Amino acid sequence: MDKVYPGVDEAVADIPDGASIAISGFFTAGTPIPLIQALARQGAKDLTVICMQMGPGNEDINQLVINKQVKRAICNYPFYRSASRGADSPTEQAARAGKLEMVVYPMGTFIEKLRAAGAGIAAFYTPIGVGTVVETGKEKRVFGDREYLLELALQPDYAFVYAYKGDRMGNLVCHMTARNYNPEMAASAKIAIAAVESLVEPGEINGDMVHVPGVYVQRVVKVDRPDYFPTID
Amino acid sequence: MDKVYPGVDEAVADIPDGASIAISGFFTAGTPIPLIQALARQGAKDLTVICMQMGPGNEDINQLVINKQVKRAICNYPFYRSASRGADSPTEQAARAGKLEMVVYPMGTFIEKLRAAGAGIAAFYTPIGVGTVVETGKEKRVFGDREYLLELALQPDYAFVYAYKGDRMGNLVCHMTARNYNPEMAASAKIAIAAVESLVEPGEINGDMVHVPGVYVQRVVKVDRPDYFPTID
Amino acid sequence: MNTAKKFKGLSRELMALRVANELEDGTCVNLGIGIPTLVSDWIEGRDIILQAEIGMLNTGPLAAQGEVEQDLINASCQPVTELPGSCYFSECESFAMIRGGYMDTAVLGALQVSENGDLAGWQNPSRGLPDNIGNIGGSMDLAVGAKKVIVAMIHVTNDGEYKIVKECTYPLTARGVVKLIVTDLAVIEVTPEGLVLQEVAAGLTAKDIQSVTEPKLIVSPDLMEIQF
Amino acid sequence: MNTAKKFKGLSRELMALRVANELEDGTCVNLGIGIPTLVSDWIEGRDIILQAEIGMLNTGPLAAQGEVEQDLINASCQPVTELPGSCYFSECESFAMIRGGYMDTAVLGALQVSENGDLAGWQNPSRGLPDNIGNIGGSMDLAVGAKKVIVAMIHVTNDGEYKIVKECTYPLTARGVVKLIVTDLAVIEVTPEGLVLQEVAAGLTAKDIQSVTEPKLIVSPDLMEIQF
Repeated sequence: MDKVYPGVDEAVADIPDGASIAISGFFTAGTPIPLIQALARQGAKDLTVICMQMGPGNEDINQLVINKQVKRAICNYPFYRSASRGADSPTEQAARAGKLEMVVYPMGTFIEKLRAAGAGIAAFYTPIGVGTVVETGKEKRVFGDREYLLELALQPDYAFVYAYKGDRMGNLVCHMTARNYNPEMAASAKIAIAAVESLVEPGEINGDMVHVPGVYVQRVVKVDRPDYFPTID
Repeated sequence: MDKVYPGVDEAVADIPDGASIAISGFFTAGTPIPLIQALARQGAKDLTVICMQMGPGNEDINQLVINKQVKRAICNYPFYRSASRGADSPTEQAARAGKLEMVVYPMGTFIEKLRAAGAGIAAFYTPIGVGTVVETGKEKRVFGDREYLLELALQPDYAFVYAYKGDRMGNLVCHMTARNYNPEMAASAKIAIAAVESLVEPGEINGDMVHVPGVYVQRVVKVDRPDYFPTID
Repeated sequence: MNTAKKFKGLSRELMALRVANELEDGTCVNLGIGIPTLVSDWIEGRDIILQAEIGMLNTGPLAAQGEVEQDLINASCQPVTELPGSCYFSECESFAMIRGGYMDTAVLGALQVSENGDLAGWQNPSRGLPDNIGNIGGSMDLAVGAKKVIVAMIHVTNDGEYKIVKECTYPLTARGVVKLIVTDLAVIEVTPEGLVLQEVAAGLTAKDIQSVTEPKLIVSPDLMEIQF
Repeated sequence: MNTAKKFKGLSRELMALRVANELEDGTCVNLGIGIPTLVSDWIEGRDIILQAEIGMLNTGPLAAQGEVEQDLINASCQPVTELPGSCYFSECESFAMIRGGYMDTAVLGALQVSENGDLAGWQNPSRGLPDNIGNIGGSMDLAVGAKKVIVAMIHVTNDGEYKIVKECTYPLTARGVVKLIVTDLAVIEVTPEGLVLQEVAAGLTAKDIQSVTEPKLIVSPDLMEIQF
């Protein structure tokens, strides 16, 4: 089961207009930059992107917004911390102008909704967001002596994930805090595309060390290790 | 934060009558046998045990039943496959005689309920069990075009888990299919007690290879590697 | 219906081979306890990933005596081996994978299968246990979670009673999930129109199969002898 | 209330020290963005486990220039280091851990804290964004999930407006969760009876603190200068 694609452009070529795409990465760590860049070149429109942030530490996603490829963004920390930098951000400008639909979830709820989709769970009750704007329009229910919100599973069509090492069958190993959203985003999507720094043969990865079991990954593409200084300022 | 206990007896000494205890292990793999044996010596009564099986591959749990320590068993595969061997089993005899309360869940629901407890999720909707005896007494609800059952989180007071390697801070590494219930059971319990084959110092385990983060484990105790031939027949 | 087995059909090994031929390359498959486990003997070297519900992908063949690793077993507690690309994960992840639809096919044993694909496999009432306890194990998760469920079982009980029935009388594993039934005597497809008899074991006729099957069978216009 | 800062209090570093002294050995702590992050400078060598919501336990000090590993950052995207016993896990696991009650203490920044412990910290309405979008990040999870929430913030806004208020007017992070407020001017405990002023910065009086605090403060009989 060789899942290797020759390059990032081939790996994203079939993404249709209107697709939903979960994109991993916590600020700069574990972000599949080459796949985002390929998507900008590919040009699919009316996309729903599901990712932590729309700018800070994920500058390349701005090009998707500038290209008007993004219809909707589902995030947990979309904006720059600095209001002045935010004022210059294509995403914040689009959001203010009503040209970008945006939904923001608490970080844990965000990834738990994706996990639920991958795990065949339709919905779950979480205490996070009770008594805040997050509860708007959601069912509230008491278990024990506490209130919880009902959150539904969120299934993307595609996921862009990132790994330190991957084999041809799609088994992935992540490195340190670059693991972040990768495992559950890969499991959540119908088609998960993994950008891997190191591509190896099946058997070269210790089976106890796999962070993303291969069955969750449909496409693997080798990319160069990025070289940057982590910062969102 | 040194969580090491001198021995299994000390590690289970404070378990009170009436406690609920999740016990890991899939048949013979990853079963914390020395902790179960210590519990039999310790003698706490009216226990609720939460484990896959009550006998097959987990023979030592029989002693708890013979000792009349177990009031209730929450399982997914409690009995021997063979009816004739089952007829000789203390658990099956106790269950038939109404001397042991028993609840059986589908395997995935069983561990997902424990995971929910550890993850602060009050309840979740699963499609498993719809239209079967498992749905008895449970809320049924349609999401999309499918029916789901509401399942509540299940939080044990204690968990007995097992690892190939562990450090003094409670970080655990499991081996092959002996991982099974260990990570989520450790997270589910108020107090998780880990029996480890190899006890090492913090820093000796690669942080990317930890299967059970130390914060989930409250007590660590070194045990000898068991030597057996895996079988349930 | 009499209480003796009427017909001699395929061995368990050949049933497993017939099931193996049904599996497609490039898919992920879970094999249940019993006859389904034997399917693994027929797919070595094929591009099929076996998932073991204990928490393993790409499960290899049974371990030879002397090469047993006690931490490496399958869902039937048999010592198995690794293959290149094997990986391990927790039980919780394993069932997230199963519920999440990552099993292309589950091959399961059964006690009864009904006309509309209901599956009863986790409890034999003859054991005398209450009908809400028994070894459910992973059977319900697999029956509901897999994209396709194939049942592999002996056509009738040891006492010659129907196992392919109008309505299951044993506790159900799942409703309406079975797509194909492979027995020692026949291969039967479950369709919205009813059970379609597709193949029969050598020497048997559609009438023979109907005589050991409770619901009315639709005989396929392409009915043939079971092929390997 | 006038629009200038009335009082000079602790530096951000000393506020962080005061918070550090509040933390107990043997506990697991999550430090939010801003002043809370500075707390880490004061607990090196202590038996306290820092959790980083990105998916790390036992986070070490900031990485020195030249020792930066780009795959090793904290929740503020600062390069950090490992300590003996550090481990990594996914975001989903990290928030399972947070929601599941494994953070003994979360130290968070805030825009407003109310008399009953409501916390508003994720959106400043002056930015002009709709009130349902903004950088929620992990703030709600931490505020609700942690056993104890300590807020570390400057006592008043840059314009001298109240941040400790009767009712929060900014979008809420969580209701009734704050247990202790450490500011540059005072340490205030949130109790069922109301806000109890426990400590004041050197040179300030209870009356001074009340003048920059909207709700009526209960002055502790043991009121003292902030100790380090």
